[in-house]
Amino acid sequence: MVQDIITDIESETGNDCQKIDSILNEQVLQISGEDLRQVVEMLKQKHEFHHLSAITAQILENDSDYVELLYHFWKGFGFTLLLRLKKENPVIDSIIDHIPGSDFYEREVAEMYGVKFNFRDGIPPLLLPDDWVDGPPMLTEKKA
Amino acid sequence: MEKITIPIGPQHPLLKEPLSLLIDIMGEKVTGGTLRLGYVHRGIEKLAQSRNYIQNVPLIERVCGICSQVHTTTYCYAVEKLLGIEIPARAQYIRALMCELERIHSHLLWLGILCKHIGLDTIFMHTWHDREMVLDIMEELSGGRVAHAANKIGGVRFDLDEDHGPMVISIINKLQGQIGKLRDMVMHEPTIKARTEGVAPLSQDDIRKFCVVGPVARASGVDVDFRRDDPLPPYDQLDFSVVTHTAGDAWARTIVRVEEIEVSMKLCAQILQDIPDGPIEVRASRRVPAGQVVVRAEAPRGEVVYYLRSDGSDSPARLKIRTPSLTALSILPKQLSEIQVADIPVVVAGVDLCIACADR
Amino acid sequence: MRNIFKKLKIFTAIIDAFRNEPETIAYPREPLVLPKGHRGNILMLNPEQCSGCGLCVRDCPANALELIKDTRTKFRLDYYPARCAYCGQCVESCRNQAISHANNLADPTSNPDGSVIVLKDTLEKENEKDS
Amino acid sequence: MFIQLLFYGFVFPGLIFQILCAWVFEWLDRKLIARFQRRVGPRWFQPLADWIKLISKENILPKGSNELVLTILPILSFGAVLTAGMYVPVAGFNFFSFEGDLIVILFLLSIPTLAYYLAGIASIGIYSFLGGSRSILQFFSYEVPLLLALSGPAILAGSWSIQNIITSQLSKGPFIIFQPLGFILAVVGLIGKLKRDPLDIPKAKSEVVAGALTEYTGIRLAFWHLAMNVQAVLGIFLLINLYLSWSPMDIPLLSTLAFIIKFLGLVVMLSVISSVFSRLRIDQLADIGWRILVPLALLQLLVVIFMGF
Repeated sequence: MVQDIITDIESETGNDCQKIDSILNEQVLQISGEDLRQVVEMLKQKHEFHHLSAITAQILENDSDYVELLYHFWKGFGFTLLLRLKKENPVIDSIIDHIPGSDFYEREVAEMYGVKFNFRDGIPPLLLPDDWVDGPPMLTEKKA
Repeated sequence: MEKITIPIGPQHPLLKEPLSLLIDIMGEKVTGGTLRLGYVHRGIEKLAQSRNYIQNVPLIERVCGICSQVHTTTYCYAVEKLLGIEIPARAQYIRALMCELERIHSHLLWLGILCKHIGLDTIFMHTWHDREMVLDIMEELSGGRVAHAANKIGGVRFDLDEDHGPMVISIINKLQGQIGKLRDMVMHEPTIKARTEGVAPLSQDDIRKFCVVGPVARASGVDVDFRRDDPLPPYDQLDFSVVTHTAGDAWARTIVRVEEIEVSMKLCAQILQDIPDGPIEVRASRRVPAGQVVVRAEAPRGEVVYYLRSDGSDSPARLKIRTPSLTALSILPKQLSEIQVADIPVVVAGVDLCIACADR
Repeated sequence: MRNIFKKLKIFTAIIDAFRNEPETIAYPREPLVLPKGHRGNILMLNPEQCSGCGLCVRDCPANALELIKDTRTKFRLDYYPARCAYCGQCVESCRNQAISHANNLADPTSNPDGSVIVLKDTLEKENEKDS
Repeated sequence: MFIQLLFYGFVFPGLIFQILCAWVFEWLDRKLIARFQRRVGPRWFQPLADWIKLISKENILPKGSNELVLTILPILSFGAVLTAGMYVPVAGFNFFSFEGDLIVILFLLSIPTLAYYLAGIASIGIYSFLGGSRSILQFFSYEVPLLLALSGPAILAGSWSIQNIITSQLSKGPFIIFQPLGFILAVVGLIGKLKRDPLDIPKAKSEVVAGALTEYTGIRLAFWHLAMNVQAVLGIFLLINLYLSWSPMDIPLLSTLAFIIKFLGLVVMLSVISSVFSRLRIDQLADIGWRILVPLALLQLLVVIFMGF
């Protein structure tokens, strides 16, 4: 099953797609950031991954130059896409037209981690106050 | 006719929790709306990173004021998975019992709120009286009405003694009679049906697109229930049915939830019958080995997702919580069009919002 | 006909409710009966059991407990009821069963002893002996 | 003579009697609804306590609202219902009867609804505006069937004086026997007039907060509440006089007792109705009002007219 997805992704994008065993109970595939829209469209059309459970953003302690994005899909079993973005200027394509339910997830990631989503400029803040100036809260070093 | 924008929230009698809805109306017709969250954003995800795993259990319990048990159950399960331990079967059953009781009380609460918003305070008070019986069970068992503090990493905090089983069974039997009456009241009262039928229907396609979960999805005919499809133990050993409906409107959501209450009551009886003897906890280390885990569970409102990453210390490196209310909120602006002003309460109450959950 | 009877269910429900005693109580005038296991204020029933290990302080999610430690046997354990979330983690963490919950309706603002309750104090006694 | 008029105006059937009745009605209503909902309910002095609390509260109006209009409106509606109260016979006591007083009372009792509408327009809040416009929409739905229904007893008695209608009933029997439909329609109309559940559309809490009274506080709100409750009491008195005015023996004490029992019975009826139905939508109300209630009222009127011959 996962092997099919890997071959499909590689034939679709022409880039490498790695299987990573980072999450205990899920299949994780690492793709590059530019391919996201293509991959999501393909997954939706060909493999019927409709349900996006969540988008997790995080910064790894040992490799803090990157913002890691995890797209958790579900179709009877969990399946995760992993992307790595440069922390200085994290930009990623929005998938809101393929999966409209990703709207709030993307906005949350954008506010909390400062990730920019293409095609989604000028969206009002969802969780933070309108006059928030301190930058993305999850990137600050302040102790909670 | 002039277009007016009415603000519903952050403070409004319709909302029990702060949420800002800006609704455009023309006369009595609603043409659209936008929403804004964040009034109860407590930064729990960030806060969790600076506390140890044990301190996080009471913190996670406060993500939601209604479905607190399922949040700690999911969190504890995630930590136990990373620790590589499996809790005793008795503890699993006690957790499931609390989850099911919580589902009953959450759905009863929802039913009461819906009836209150459409001006039927009698059924509101009667359902909340019945809900109080469930809360009494939970308080008797765990010591708290909504903040149960029943779970700990490696098991549960309390054991069922020989009096508890019959006490729960007798209250559940009494409740079953009450719910039967309530069901008749709700199903056959003409004005409830007149107010909810055909209001803001969602098709299966909408549900799929917006990744909506829980009773709202099941009312539209999407047969998804994480108790069955991706079960945490002991749900894989329990026998229950998943309630679905096809209409997708507020009336279908009412029916689905009322029937789920009955399924949950049967599940409670089943759990109390099947519960094995044995210990209720295993020793868990304070330090959690490095690793990542994703756990999904079925809360009363739908799927909760916990992503947990540990770096080997005694506090989590990243804890991501996705609550079902977030998906319900994302489809709310779509539902708030082509309805009447008087339908706003039905729509907003109908998707069963928990703003504290969505804000975290 | 049966359908009409079902439609009248709400009438029978309100008549039943009217005939029976109300389920609520007039609270300040009538006493509240709490279930057995209700978690109220934190108490130290067996102060001699407390060894001052500080496990409760480390696990408290609300920083409601404070341990001022001088030596191994000289310490003071303070409890701030207004910060307490009544989660029972300290009771759970304590290995000697020194801390427990009172079965009362916790009301942190009406505490006559002020905002701090001293659960165990061996500091002052020692100091008194010294002076 | 002057003392007597003062007594009529301020004690019975004027100010004090009506306010007392209003508080008794409010307490009974709240207590009954509480008991239907398995609650304990308020103690007997609660309406008075609430009123005193309200008049002692700070009196705030939002900036930009028309203070003069918003102050006059509650006084106007309170005055209108008190005036109407002078002409409504209570337990056979009637001091200012004249031919056509029924029409005057109905006119006076519709003033609070119009004042409510104006309060909604004069406040600057958006909920007040919505509540006010809803109240006028509702007014058009219930007022026509109510007037048609209430003209039934007048036609049957051949007079527009309430006293004559009462005396006519003493010989013929209570009019509820001849026009049960008219009585039901009058009750529905009264519920609409009082904005009670299930027709509390103008002040539906979950939709428009408190309707036109959202921006009101303090003593102005207290007078609004009092006006509403006195209006409710007068409506019930009117129903008793027009439909139920009959007692087996012509003893004053007994007829007073019968009047009190009828009053309590109607209060129970209103409380039951308000606790078993959910609120209707405004389009549903307009639908029911014009498609069902008005034809039924016309039918009742036809029956009454044929009975008269």
